[in-house]
Amino acid sequence: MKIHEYQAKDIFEQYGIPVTKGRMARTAQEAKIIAEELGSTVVVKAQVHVGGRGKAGGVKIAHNPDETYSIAQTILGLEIKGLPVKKILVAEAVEIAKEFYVGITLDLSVKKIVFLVSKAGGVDIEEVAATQPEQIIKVYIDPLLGLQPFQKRQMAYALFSKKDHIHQAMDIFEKLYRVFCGLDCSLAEINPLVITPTGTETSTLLALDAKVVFDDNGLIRHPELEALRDMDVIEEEDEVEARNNGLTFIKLDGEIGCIVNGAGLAMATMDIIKLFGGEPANFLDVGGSSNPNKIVKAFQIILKNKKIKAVFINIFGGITRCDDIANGLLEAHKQMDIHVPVVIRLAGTNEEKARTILNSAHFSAYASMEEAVTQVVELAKRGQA
Amino acid sequence: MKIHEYQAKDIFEQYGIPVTKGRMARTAQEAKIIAEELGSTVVVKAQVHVGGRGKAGGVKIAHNPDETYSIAQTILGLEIKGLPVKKILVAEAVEIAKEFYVGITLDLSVKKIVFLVSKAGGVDIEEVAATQPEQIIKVYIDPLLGLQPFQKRQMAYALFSKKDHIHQAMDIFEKLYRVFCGLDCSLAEINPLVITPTGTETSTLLALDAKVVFDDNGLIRHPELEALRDMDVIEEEDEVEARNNGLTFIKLDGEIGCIVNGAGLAMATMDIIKLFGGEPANFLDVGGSSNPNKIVKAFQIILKNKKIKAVFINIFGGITRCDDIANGLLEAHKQMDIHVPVVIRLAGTNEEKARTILNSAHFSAYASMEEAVTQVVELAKRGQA
Amino acid sequence: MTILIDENTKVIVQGITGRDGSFHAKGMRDYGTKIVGGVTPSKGGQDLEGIPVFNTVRDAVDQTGANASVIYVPPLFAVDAIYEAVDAGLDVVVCITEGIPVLDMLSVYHYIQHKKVVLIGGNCPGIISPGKCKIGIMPGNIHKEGRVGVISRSGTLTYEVVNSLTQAGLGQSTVIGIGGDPVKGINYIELLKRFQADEFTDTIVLLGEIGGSDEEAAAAYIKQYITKPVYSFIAGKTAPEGKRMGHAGAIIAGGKGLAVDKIRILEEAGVHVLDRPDIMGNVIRGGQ
Amino acid sequence: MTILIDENTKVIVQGITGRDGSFHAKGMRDYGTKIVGGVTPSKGGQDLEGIPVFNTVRDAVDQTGANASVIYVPPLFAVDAIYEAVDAGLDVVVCITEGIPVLDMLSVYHYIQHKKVVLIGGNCPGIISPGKCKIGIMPGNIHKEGRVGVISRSGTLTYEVVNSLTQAGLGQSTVIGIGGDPVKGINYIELLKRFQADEFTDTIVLLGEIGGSDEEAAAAYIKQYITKPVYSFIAGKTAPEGKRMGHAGAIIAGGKGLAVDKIRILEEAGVHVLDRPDIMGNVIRGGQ
Repeated sequence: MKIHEYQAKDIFEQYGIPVTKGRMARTAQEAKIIAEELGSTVVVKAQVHVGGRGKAGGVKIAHNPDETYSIAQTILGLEIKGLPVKKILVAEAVEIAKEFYVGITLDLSVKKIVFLVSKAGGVDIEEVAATQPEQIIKVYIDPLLGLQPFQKRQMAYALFSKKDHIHQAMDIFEKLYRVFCGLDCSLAEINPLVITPTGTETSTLLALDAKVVFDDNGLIRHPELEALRDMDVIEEEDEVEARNNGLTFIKLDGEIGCIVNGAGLAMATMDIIKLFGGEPANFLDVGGSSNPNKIVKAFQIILKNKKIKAVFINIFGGITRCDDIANGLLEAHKQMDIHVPVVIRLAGTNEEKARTILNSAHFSAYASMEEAVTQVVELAKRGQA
Repeated sequence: MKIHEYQAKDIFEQYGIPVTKGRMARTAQEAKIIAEELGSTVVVKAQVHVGGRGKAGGVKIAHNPDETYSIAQTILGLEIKGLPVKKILVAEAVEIAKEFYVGITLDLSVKKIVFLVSKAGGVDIEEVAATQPEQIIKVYIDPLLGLQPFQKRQMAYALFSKKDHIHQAMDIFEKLYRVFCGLDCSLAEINPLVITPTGTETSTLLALDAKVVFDDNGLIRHPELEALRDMDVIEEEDEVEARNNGLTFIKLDGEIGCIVNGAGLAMATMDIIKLFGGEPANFLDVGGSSNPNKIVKAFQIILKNKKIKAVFINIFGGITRCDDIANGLLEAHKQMDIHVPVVIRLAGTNEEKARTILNSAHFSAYASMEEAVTQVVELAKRGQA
Repeated sequence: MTILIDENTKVIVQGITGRDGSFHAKGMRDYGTKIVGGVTPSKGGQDLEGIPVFNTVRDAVDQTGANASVIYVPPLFAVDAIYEAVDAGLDVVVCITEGIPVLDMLSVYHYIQHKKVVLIGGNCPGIISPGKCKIGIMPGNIHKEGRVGVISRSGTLTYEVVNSLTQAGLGQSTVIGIGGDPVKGINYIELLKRFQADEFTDTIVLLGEIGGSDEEAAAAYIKQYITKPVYSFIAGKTAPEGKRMGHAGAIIAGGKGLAVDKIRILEEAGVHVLDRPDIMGNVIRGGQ
Repeated sequence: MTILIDENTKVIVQGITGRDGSFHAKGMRDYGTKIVGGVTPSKGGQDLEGIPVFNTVRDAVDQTGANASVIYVPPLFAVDAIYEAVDAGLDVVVCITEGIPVLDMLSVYHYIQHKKVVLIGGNCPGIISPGKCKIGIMPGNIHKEGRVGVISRSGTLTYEVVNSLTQAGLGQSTVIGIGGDPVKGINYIELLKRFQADEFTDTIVLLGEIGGSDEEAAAAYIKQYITKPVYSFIAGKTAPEGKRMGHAGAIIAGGKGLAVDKIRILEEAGVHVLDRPDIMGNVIRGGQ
């Protein structure tokens, strides 16, 4: 689960990582008030779940509250990579002497947590990784041992030279690691981590941006994090509804709605539909447990898509029981007007029971995937004609 | 480092392990006041660093404050296995339905922390281990993984049958483990852990006794624990003084005082003295670092022993430098009257420098252990005659 | 014949009194698996249709002589269940549980590296040696004894392929669903090694999907060590990039883990990669 | 010849700018050891009489090609220093530091079990291959090249014995002080194995002391696997029970770890156990 920069910064602050002052705003007026409170030059940053905000005009400096208002208005009117900007972060602007990158993620090839740090901060780190891999220092954490002091030293001495900065950096590494492990993250990133210029005040380290992605499987341990999920993100509305009902749903461009059990079979089903000349309208995995209501919900979600010309139910029962699916289908027919043809293919656990249920309601189901897919592609084409 | 039951119970309480109410007293009058405060039947327990208090009359029940006074007086007059009782614990007496044993220590053969639990509580657990080993359940903790929930279940289900007791026990195991690891213990023990009888109140688990021994090497991480060291323990006075000066000293029965560097060589030196017909008066290891003052201190400590007839300094320099030892010896001669003959044997790091220093002060040192030991045994015998 | 399990494998079910645990305990026993006991803390002393229930795995093992276990407990308790099974000295532990946090599995992965245990899963359908032993949730009736070994990251996709094999008259030696999670117990390579060494396996089917690089690693191993014919299907050719397709592992990030790349690399390693799973049986029969 | 180290071993000193670290760094270099660098955080870029100092072991290894390290840092930092050395891929790590909490060492012990590193210590005098390489704090001048391998839990007692060997004209192949702490890196058995396999070692000296059961374990191994003559001395025959004799390991608890038992068990394994250490050289020379 992705969260926004302003939310990630709140988390950083709770864990004691130094961040710039600021707050989230939904309107230009709110932004102006925040700028007044901060009483300094501010940076206004679009809060959207895509990269490249800066290039798209989503990050701008404002020198006073009035300018903040107008810049906020502009940014709140933007669409970045198809996503409308609904929230902005208004934060104090700070002077920067140098920018660094610090990130923690998982390296699945070695099954370890890995720190990535670089002197090349503030830029696209994947770009750096691709073109100048020697600029990135990787430090692997043994999960049974945890982050060790020597590893913090290794990174701090590689990035910084002043004693103060080295100690601050070691402290930040420790705290970012606590964020990562404490909240079951799959990514915790500071880009850039900056040092402010030496002047009248002491030069210090600050996290100017913050990015945190949670492991979806870890959320069960941190129910409080659900509150951070952005319900404003329009393109995911159906996906959120699906998830709330125990389904995994991803909308695609085609005209054949799919209801399948299991991610692998769901993907394979999409692949075969395409192979047979059709286009899948979605990925939908009803998951392992077989609650008839899930099928009702699945129909509700996929039928919202007006492009759909036919629905394909492909079930190979294991932990999912075919009779539950059949009952769900009948229930869906009762509860709503299913205006497109539905092709059913059933096999596996309680298959015979399911056929009995379906037959008694005058439905029939294929056993062969080939026949079923041929049929659904044919019906979808007829619907389009 | 050993601490008393009352101190261990304080620690248990801080960690949330349920213990009986009570306090330490040094006089019968204090004991009476505590009994008045508790307002119940109390148990008066001698606080000494040896086992078998009960059999020696060091644990008694008192039904009222006056009886507490007289019992306290009796116990404070006792000597248990040679140790005078200077402190007592006055604690509320509770009814006991059943007694259990719970202990955590290290199993050095597998290099793991080990839980020992038994239904045979309240008795000498070493006796149980020797005669009925099947009565003791051992659960080994992988140091990199820590105590796991299943291990707590394993022990709790083995000891208890009621749901409440099982949950309380799992909680106590967890907390005792935190005491053990959090304070660098080498032993953390509850014997007995009791369940109180089911009556009007709920039957509950209580730690009736508490024993904690700290790893001496771990004390450096917990300087606050030094305050728990019992300075009253007379027979260890010299040992404490030695420790405070970086020396390891143990008093023995013989007449040859020993100053040696390294525990292995110190023990070997004692063995050889004995082999040559002498009797060592002490074990004294000046340790690795070679501060001349340590030698002065070593003389101060061993010369307190009036049985001493000769002193043997046996140094094989490694990290210890012989010249530091030589300087220390000269300093000791300056500062005090060394009334017994001193035989010196030096070898190893800076041996030549040391000989130069000693020669200039008209001392000489052997290079051969055999010659030196022969000499010191001879001198000690002469002194006795 | 079979790898890892056989007709003598004695299995306990961790979480036997739960909805899935009890359903599949009976299902496995009906299939013929020696289900010798179950574990649910606080239910020790009860039984599930004659299967004795214990409070701890240690108790169950001591009293039944079990050498394998299957885990049906909620995700936050699964890792403790795995450790308990490993600690009790079991040879094979199958973790069906879906949704285990990946940080928990990192610890498990490293902890078991030098232990004798073979961990299958989590988030997997289990392992079956047709006609001998089924440990997991797969529908037993679609399987048939034979000489094809199947390894898969997916559950239902595996059933599809096994069904196709059986319908084409090709039985299976052992079928293992290794699970769809990014960090899991046993992986392709260790199983390829075992199938290569197993005299009762002639042909290997490796089912993969988008995301991660396990198939690429398997391809490199096949190229170097596997002489038996290997057939494959990789699901997710039509999946869009950057979207999570149900399995935590089935996500394509930064151009890595694409089906097209996996297929190419497997083909370069001499693997026959099919473009649909349901014809696996006929293709292999044709190829033999 | 030698085991574990030789004239090509390149050593870095962790804690080189400390009192003991700098003294012994120079001492080792004077003996002829290839001391290629030192590590003290925040002192990187400085040097100790020409020995370059680095901030991290990784830096030191990258720039000097070191394959061994010796640790002279305070007890609460020693374990981190060990992990740092292991992480940097060193072959031999010698930890001189005394007073490391035993719980810290438990973690170290288990962590290094499946790593290639050989850890010697903590609380040990180190290892020396006379005339080639000295890593530790022992006085180099009492050693002499030769064919006796020495393993010991004690520091100064080892010097006593080595001195006696050298005076009797018997040189040493390698002398290792494994340290007196109850939990340590390499132990008797692994070293007995190496000496048995080393064609340049004829005779083995095993020095022990009261406490623990390492000598008993060594005796069992000797009985089964060691064909070379083994001589021994066990310190602490006169030590009273229940008293800690300096070394954390040298404590007799509950009648276990007594010198008299160790001596008996070693003798039963065919070891020549002497009743004093200072005559070791003459006894072995006489026995040959």
